[in-house]
Amino acid sequence: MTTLSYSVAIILMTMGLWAMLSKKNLIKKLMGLAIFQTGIILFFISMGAKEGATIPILDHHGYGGIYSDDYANPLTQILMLTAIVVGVATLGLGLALARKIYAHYGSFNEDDILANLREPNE
Amino acid sequence: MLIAIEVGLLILVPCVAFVALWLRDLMSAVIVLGAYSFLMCLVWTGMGAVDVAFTEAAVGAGVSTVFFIAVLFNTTRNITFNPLDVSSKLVALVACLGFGYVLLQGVSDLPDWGDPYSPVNAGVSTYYIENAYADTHVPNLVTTVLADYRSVDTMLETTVVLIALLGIFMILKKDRPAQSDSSDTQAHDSLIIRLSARFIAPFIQLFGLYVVAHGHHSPGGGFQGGVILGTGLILMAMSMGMASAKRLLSIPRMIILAAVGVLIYAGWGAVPLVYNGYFLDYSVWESVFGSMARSHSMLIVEIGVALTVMCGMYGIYMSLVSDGGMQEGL
Amino acid sequence: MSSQWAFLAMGIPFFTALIMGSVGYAAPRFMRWIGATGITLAVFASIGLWSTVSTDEYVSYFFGGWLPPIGIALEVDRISALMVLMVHGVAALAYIFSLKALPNELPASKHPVYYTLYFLLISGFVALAVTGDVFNVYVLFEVCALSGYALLAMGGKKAYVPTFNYVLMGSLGACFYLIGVGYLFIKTGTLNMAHLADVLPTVFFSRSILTAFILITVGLFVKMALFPFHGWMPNVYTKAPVSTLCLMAPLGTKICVYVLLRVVGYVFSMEYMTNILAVQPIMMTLATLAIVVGTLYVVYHRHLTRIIMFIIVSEIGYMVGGIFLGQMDSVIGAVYHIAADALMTVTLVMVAGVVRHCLGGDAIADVAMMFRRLPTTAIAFVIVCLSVIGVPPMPGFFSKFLLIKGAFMSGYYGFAVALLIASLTAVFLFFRFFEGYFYMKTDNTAPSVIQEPWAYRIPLVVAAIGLVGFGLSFSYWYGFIKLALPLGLA
Amino acid sequence: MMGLFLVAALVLLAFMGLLLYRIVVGPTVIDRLLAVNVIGTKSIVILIIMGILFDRVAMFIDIALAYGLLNFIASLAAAKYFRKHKKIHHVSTMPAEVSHDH
Repeated sequence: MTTLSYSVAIILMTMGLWAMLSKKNLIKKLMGLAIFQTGIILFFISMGAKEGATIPILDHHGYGGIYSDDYANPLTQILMLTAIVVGVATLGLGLALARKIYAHYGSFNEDDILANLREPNE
Repeated sequence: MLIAIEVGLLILVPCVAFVALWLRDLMSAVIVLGAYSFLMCLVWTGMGAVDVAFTEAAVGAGVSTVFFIAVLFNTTRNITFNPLDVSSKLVALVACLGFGYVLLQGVSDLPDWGDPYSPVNAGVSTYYIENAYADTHVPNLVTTVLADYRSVDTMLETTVVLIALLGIFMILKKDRPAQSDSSDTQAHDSLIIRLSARFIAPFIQLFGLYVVAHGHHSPGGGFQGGVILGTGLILMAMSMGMASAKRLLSIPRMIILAAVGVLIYAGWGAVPLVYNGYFLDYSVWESVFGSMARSHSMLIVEIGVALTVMCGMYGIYMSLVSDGGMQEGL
Repeated sequence: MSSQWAFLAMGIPFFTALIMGSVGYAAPRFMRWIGATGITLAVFASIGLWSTVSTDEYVSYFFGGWLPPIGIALEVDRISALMVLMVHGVAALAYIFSLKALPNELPASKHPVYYTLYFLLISGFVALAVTGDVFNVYVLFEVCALSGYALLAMGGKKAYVPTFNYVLMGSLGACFYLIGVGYLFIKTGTLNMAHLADVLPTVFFSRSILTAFILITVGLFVKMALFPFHGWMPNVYTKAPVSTLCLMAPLGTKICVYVLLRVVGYVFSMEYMTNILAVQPIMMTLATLAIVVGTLYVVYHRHLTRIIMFIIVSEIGYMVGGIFLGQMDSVIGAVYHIAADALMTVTLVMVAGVVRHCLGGDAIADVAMMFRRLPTTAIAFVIVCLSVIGVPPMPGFFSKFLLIKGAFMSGYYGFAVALLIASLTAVFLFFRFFEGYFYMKTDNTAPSVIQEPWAYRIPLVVAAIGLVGFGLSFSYWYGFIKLALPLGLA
Repeated sequence: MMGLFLVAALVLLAFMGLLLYRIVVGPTVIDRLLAVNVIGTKSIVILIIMGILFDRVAMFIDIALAYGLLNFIASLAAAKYFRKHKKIHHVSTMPAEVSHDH
């Protein structure tokens, strides 16, 4: 499970990076970014998992003591909540820019855009 | 016992991600990305991260799919594919191999999955788990750390949503408003959609309010509730048509409300400054609320978060789908 | 009250932005007054912080009253106080400049939103300089980056494609940084910088820490546009509106250099970098290459804005080189140069903006025309050029002197040579502008002198005076910075 | 009893694997949309089963509800998309044949 969860996280990150660098379509690049970010989130969540532990919501109010082994790590989860929200904000901005680029160049394809970009100036 | 399910999901997830990137039709790819998000939520739920799964379900599977579709709606879903282009792939290949190699090198040293005594699980988080209830009287540990111990992170993260709303509005807004207020394109929309959306939307809003208010005791809180509230508004906008949605809540009003949301958060945190306390130190309210001071303060800042996120999601959708003109859309 | 300065320096612009966002649409007339009040108060706060650290050396601020590592803390030492002073100083100049520049570039209906983002960006920069939590740095990176994307995209049609690339590269840099933080976190279980510095020596020889180091430095290099990763920067900056550029170009990359110093110098410690990893040769090669490549492009380009962008690329090389040389003098030189370069860049960008707005272009011929028609701007330009070249009483001289001294002491002669070549190129560049002035064919229509508007003139004059003053007070700053350096410097 | 739930969850997972076939092959985008919707429905069930296995079902109902609601929104958006863009089959991928949808 150690190898599996970390390697899946790394596979996802690499896949996202691949899409961001090699895909020509702007929307596909943004999808690559989204997958990259979920890979990171999986990485953080896997490190905070505890075998046999329950979700980090107390089911009793401290009778008989609260033991940290019983609950999954809340800290990594908070960090990743932040990362998800940041991710969707970035995605929205990227989509808005892609929309504007389409409006001006009539394509999501990087090659077409670059060809268009060079013609009018310089 | 859950591990069997986890293993199955972990094998399935990269396959779906691969398919999403491989498909040469943007619309299909976006839809498959939604499925990928759903599966990812299950993986995280299995690891005990319910709040994260909740957020991802709301944000990843719900709202971002709608954002993608909103952009594709006015553009194209075709991908031009050029099999002869190798040079850029080569650079990407080198970068990815290097990146993957560096990451794998680091993995060999990491502690085992699920080890409760690894540094991450035995470090600071032990304090949170064992003392959070005594400190704050809130059983949801994620909410306590989110809205109290690391509150300033959350404030900045809410600010990020506000920034995205402002930025998208500014990027897409046309300098001159379109002259003709074109007729409501949704007027001849299907009766079933209109009726069912109108029926379901209040329940979504109610559920969103519940998620915000009940975040202390169950998974949920400002972000999740805010996204669900925003989704309810998006549903109304989809079924009633752009013109009525615009009448309901215009974008400038959204921006003001979103800024007010962050202002509620930061303003509540700034009150201690008057007593020369630290920013976001909720203990100054103990004279008013007694031992529940931190709990109630958390609820108030979560309301601020929910307001900003609701307006943020709805405003971003409205800007994207109508191309900034607020005239017609999905 | 003294401890509140640390928060107020980032909080005042933050609240200013929120107030602007809430009332901006209802009362657009008050926007500039709210902004002016906010920026004035912020400058006062940074001066207060500066005077506090002058006596106390160190200020900690605990958000929510939770002590680190449980909560998030701001940790202000003398260097970060200098950075805060730099951010607010530059932001105040840029704000005054934008009062006149912005109406030329954007329709009035976008101004409220623009200024809200503007102030959020300022507060993000300040917070980056003072935060003591490695994850908080990631969130602040995103605050700065997202507001930056929106402000940069306001350059119109041509700005969208470069900005989109910047969105991808910026997110990639932030993601790399975040993964690096993940590797650190998994081995240590803490996110607080001071606590990390305590725990890390026990796991120095782990491969995960090496991975974390690589990922964090690469992420920061992307963010600061160091040479192999600089591709996004010149394009997006040249297409941006001048009023955005005045804020982004001086601060956006410099703050990342300071974060690099914090992470490498204080968290990983200089000892890890020089003795255990021995990455110095690689980093010095990168820094030297950055200077050389930046200089080559400077010679090649013929538009002032573009030239400034590549000056930035090479100056980033100076600072990174100074940090990784690991000598006391070189690190002081790098820190001093961060502040000096911010001041130089903002002046240069303002000059380019004035030339663009008053003379209609920023090619070399237009800049040469400036000497005839815009005397105030021309004087400011001469002063800043002297500083870029490194003429003695100017700040550029002292930082280069310290950097070259450090390079000779640790035996990186190539770096020293690259610095000297960069200076000589700056001389050449300066004369290229002057040449245009002396050999310009004077038409019979004598070009009249244009009066710059007050919003252009005041920041230019203040920046020029500030540059000279910053250079003359060098010995004070040397002593000021020296007390806050990371441990383990020779 | 727990064993039964576990087996049920695993069987559902296996069915998801089958749906992946439809997603990959699916001649039209509608096939894929349907397959994704079925995956969403199965996810809800697996989520509740996970709640049972954690012995904290009450905490998982909220999430399952949110899943259901949001699945609906995404499908509605897709449906509206296809109301405007009637083309279901995706055919052309060669650069020469690019056609803009409007």
